[in-house]
Amino acid sequence: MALRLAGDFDTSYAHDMAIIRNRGQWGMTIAFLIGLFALPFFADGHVIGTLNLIGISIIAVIGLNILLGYTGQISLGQAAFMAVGAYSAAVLVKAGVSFWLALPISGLVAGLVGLLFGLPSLRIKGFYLAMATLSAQMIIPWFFRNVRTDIFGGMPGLTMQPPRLGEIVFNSQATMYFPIMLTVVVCVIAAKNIARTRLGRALIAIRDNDLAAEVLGIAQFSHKLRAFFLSALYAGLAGALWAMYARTINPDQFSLLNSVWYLGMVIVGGMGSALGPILGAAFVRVLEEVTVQLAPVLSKLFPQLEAGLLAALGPITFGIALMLFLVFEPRGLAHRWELIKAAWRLRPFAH
Amino acid sequence: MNWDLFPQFLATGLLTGGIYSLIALGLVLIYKSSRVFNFAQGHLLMVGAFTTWWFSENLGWNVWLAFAVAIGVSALIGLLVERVALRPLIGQPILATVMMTLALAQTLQGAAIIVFGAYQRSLPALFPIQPLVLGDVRLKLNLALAFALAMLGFVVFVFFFRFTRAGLAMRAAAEDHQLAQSVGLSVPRIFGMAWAIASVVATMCGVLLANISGVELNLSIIALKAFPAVLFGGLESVPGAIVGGLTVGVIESLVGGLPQDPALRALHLGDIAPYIFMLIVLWFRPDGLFGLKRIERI
Amino acid sequence: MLKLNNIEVVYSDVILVLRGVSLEVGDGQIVALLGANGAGKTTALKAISGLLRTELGQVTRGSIEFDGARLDRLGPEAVVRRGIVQVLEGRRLFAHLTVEENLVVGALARNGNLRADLDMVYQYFPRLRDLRGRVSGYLSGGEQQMVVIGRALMAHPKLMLLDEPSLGLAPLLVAEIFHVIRQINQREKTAILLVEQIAQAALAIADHGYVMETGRIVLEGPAQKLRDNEDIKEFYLGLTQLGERKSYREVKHYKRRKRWLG
Amino acid sequence: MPSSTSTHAPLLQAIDLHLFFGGLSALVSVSFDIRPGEILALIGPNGAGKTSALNCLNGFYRPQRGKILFDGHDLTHTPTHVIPRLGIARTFQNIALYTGMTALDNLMAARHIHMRQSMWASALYFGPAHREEIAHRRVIEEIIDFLEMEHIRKAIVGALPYGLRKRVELGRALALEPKLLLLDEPMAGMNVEEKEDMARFILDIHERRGMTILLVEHDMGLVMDIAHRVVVLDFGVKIAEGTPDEIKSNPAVIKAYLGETVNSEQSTVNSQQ
Amino acid sequence: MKKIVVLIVLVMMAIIALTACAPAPTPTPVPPTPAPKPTDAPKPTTAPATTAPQPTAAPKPTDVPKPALRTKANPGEKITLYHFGDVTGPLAAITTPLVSGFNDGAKYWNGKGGIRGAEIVVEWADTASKVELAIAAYNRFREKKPLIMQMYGSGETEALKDRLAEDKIPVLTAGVSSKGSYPPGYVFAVVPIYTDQFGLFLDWLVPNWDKVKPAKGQALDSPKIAVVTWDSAYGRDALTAETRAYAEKKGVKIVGQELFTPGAPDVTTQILAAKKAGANVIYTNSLAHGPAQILKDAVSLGVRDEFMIAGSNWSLDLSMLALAGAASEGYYGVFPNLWWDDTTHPGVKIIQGEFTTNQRKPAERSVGYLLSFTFVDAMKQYIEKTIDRVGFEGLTGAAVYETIQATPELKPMEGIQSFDFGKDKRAPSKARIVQVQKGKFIYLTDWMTAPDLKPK
Repeated sequence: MALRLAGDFDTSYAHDMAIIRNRGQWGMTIAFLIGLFALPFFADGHVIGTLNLIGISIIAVIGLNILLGYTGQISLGQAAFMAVGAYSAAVLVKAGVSFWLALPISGLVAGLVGLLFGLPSLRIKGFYLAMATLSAQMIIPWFFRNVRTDIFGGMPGLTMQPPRLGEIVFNSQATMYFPIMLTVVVCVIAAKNIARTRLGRALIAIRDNDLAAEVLGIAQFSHKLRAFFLSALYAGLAGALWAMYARTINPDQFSLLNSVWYLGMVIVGGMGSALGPILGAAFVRVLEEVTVQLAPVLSKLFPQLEAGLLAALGPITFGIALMLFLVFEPRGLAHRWELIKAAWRLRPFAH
Repeated sequence: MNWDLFPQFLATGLLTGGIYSLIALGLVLIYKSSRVFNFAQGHLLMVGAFTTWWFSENLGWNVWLAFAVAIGVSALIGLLVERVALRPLIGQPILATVMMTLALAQTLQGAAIIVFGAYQRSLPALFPIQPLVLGDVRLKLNLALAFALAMLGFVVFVFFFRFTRAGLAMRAAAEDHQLAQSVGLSVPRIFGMAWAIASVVATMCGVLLANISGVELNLSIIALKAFPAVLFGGLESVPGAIVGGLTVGVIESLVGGLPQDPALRALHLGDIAPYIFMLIVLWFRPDGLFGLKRIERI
Repeated sequence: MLKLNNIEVVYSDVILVLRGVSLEVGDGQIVALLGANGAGKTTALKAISGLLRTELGQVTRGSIEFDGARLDRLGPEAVVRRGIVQVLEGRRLFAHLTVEENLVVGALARNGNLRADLDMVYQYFPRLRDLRGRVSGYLSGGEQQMVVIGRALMAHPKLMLLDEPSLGLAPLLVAEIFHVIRQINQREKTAILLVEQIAQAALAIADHGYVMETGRIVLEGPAQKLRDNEDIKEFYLGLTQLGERKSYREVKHYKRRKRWLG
Repeated sequence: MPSSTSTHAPLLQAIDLHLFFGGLSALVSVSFDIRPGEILALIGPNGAGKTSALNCLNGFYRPQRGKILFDGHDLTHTPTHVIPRLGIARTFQNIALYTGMTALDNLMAARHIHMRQSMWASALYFGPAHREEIAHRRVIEEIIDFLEMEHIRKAIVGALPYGLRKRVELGRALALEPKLLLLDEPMAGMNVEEKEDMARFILDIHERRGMTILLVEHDMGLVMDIAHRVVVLDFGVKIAEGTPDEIKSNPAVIKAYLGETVNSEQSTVNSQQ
Repeated sequence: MKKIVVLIVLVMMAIIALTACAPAPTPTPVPPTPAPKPTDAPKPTTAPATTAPQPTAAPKPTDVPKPALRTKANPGEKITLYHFGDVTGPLAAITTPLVSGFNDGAKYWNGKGGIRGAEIVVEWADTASKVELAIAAYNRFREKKPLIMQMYGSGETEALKDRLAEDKIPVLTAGVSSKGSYPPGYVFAVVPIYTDQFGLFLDWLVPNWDKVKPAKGQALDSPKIAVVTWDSAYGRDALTAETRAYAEKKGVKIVGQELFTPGAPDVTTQILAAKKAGANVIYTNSLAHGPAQILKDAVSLGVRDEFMIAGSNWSLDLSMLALAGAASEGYYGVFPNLWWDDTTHPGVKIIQGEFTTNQRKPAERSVGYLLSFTFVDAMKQYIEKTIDRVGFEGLTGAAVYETIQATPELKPMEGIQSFDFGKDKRAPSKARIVQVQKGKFIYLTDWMTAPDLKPK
């Protein structure tokens, strides 16, 4: 865990606490960022489209990770909070607000709704609390489906105009890539910062031993609320970006199944790790993409196969992949990555 | 408000609630014994219904025979699920088991498509399609009989728990795993038994439901109604499952049926009322109405 | 009958709790295992009964033999079938079951005449007969301890592992419980391995005693001898006068020097 | 021994505490004072109510009757998480560390009540949050130094050996900078050498940091050596209070520890070590 | 050991990922048109956001002085038809046979020489009715510049409507919600939109009321309709501002809308509430198990003879007959296509023959198979017409779109369906009323024209 490169000594607390520790790492980080944002100029639209989807998922999953990984609260409502963000953005844009302003506002609105559904955590604990979040997953889409259909468009939902910036219209995968990835980068850094400072420690303390945390001065309730707020805020940002990505949103897009997938991404990636959500979201989305692509390929190779057989690929791969992870790699890809990194550093002295 | 229809909706709600209760019973059985909340209960139900269909339509057996065989098969499925998916997770945090059942739900969905196909099927009628008229109240005979069967199931299970050795062993294991092991009970075997029974209960529900609404993949959705029921009644309580299920059925029916104002009806409140009601109940009784309260000690 | 050979126990692959513990219980004996909180007494019992595995513990070295057969690879229910029952610390009951149901659970692991067994238990604890329909969670501490011991008795064990039966009980009740333990031992010929904090009470009924400290056996001998041992008196009663032993107040200067050197 | 112990007004007063669980009574009319600057030991057989008393003091249990006054505050209705802010910290019998964090973070988490940064500052990190983190890191490093745990600073505490975990937990309580430190069986499960280390830490904390300490402990030798005063509980009832010497010769105490078989040799015990 | 298993699984998944992401082995030859297309470049574009398509400047035969258009395919040339299938989501039961029908249709026409000699290739993607998957699949498809696509779900059609217009890809869709089809874009509905269907039903109901009204019922002097329907975009599309106004104009009272969740075990509450509201007609807009549930519950409540029960086209499927059993007797519906029972019809004959040849299972003998087989022919015909106009070289999505818009009438598979799209017309409007009699759909009327009730 605490391995670091030879010759890299702490000269101050600030240095010890920094994420990026030396010049080499700074170089790599900058190169990575340049590569990240240069990608749309080389890669084809489909790859970029998949990356966009991964980016949006990453944001939602980081949020969920704050609640689940750091605070230890199961939430079955992440997709619903995304819905709040998406609808906020769509309604605001419809009302003439610039999308770029609507994006952070949507995050805040979703955060506040998250706060509302976090309130039961004052009294309800453990699994009962998870079920309280399930009611968020039931109530929020119901709300958008049935209440004030003049504003929220009811069942068919809302259509959002693509955002603009001067002459640029963000309506292609390549253009949308930039706001999405920029938000991802900001969200990743903010989450990392939260995790390593006062709030993050308080949340982990509650996760690891809620009673001891309380006895040592960390107010459980208000911190759980903060976690709910942050988690939903991230979901709201993801939702707003999703509204930009999909342009037509309706309540069916934010189903319980989606929430389950986000949970799956957290597990696969590794709970309570900064890298986990990124790896988890990427892995599950790529897996999904692979199975979706594989079905037609298989149907071409084996035309006698019934269509239904191929159709089972999606749920079965996701289900089995998740099961395998839970049994064999419960700490997720991030943990595996740490081990590989450590092994690499110690090479050739593996033992 | 359609107050004159109140007895009608109350009765309909109770009958539908009976089915919810039975699903809730399956959830309680597993939770009580192994502290696992089974999100795949709805999918077990769907698989059970398809299995019955497969025996009755594909192999041409009598539907009651098919039902009986399917119950046996579903017990095996329950055992298999526990052995393959849940047992490796003993000792892992609650979240892992929750995720496992969610993963299981997906896997069962895929497996059902592979084995049975994604088509809607229909079962030969177990009960005649006929009205049951009691004064002003009109009920579906098949739903009423399904309700009766569900309640009979409850009686059987209560009897099982109270008066059989296996039932006593399950109750004991549910209270304290380590203690149960210390007196020589095999806790893994009891977990397996709980899953087998829950799977059997699910199949019963599945067939009763399928008999009313047909066999299809979406049958699993019905479990979403049982979740508030079981939380409302308390996760560990068999009577809670009955009360919770019936309450959810009644609330859904009354809230959905009573309002007369079209604007109010358009809100489709019946769908969401059980969840709102659950939140309210949990606020005042954080462990449900009949859930066990524990004294926390550090 | 029971023999622990130099066993080592590790929790979660890292935490070493027992280091080289050896002890023996002969046929029909009562053996007392004494030691402070956290010394590893309970862990030793759980290593014997197989319950260690349920807590991610493992016997990594040494062997446990019972009537000549290895026990340390068996699960808890197999150990019970061989005739060893552990009575867990803290009067753990199936709190929502009635007294009689609790007793019956004790006999579930084997087949036998329930009625006769229940009668036997009620003979040792007549009070339980009156309470048999009561939900056990609402009993008093002493009654609960009776249920717990009675439940273990229902399995007809050859060896009973008792973990702190006196915990939180009034002196009078402790005496009663220990009296019954003695009786059980004599009438049913059940061997007993008794973990206890009240050294005097335990040694009064025991044939043999062991003293544990931080995962090791530090003292052993016939009960009579241990009872007269001054160390026992000092460490387990703590009532010795100051002076002979170095005081914790004085320790620190010595320690400080030692650190300096290290 | 400090001579000041008897003159000052008590730092904490527990008055007539009653605590029940269901029908079982854990504390029955228990009263005691803790005087500023003293080490008070709370002893008694297992299950006597010592931990319950501690749990009342830091607001984890609410006594059904009675009152707890601390430094001018009535703790009886103070929310649990506010009590540490008033100056009470504790350790736990079964070690309640944040097992997933490093030792350093465990201690930093205890600085929570002394830190001010908001959620937004945390997320931004650069600026105020950064400065605050460094300032508190300095305080923590002093404690780490004091308890001699530099080498385990960045180890995940869940994987540390028992003795070290106990030490981290003590450090975490110190990081709160409390006026009153409650220690629940700090020596349980330790060997003689570890006990000696721990005893020295406790005495140093008392002397150098001037903290008042309430100690629950089973090891009589230790209690008699380092406590100024001792309170004895049995069955939730206070049966004795006094200096170690008084307690040692108190017949009620001897009886509580020995059950029925009070040994007449007891009074004539002479150590021959 | 455990770890090794995991590693192997991971490696295998990685390999699958790599192989699946590799370019498809049969790349569709893109017509070598040098025409500049500003929206294709994967760069920040400056194209305005268009919701309504602009009339494209497709070369009209008269404008282009090319003497010889290539109307015959080069050897080995292929044309790919793209479609989405939801085979795992909530619509799976209906849409699974669609994939089979589509494949068999393509195979059949390839046996007949393909599209002007070009082999028809089918590419489909499962969307599981998840919009993110639909968008991802669409992104994949659009890279290959499809000439025409087929979609099924209302949700994905609505979500992609603007994109299709931007990318100029025409689409035939079976998800015919009014919002997906209008305002006019590149989306063409294959049956009358749900609002129009409801209007057509009213057109027929009012003059025939005395003949078809229920036996007992309440206030039988005029039809009083309760819409008992699925709680979904699809289910709620029957009752809009336009259809309410139209009903009022026709003197038909809409007494209420009762919603139920797909798969609900009991709709008696809804039926009784409808009865309470004074309804004597129940209309539903749901897939087959919706009406099956309503019919069975009406029978089991003993109120079947108090209601006339009818529904829109997708409710009329074999599975409805199977699920409802005897209770289906007397159910009415709006029927915009022919049916398997029209055994003498040449188109149906062909499809029945192919169905048997390909050894399809009885469960697939649904409306899905029949129609998707037909869609292939429709696409083929539209493409052929386009080739006639602009040649293989001019074959683009925009050109096919122009053709569809400019073809006043097309009768695929000898008229199993009938398409009459136009400049502002995005859905056909011809349908008949059928009734279930002895487990068969019996035509009660000749072809009728639906009123235009698209959203304003």
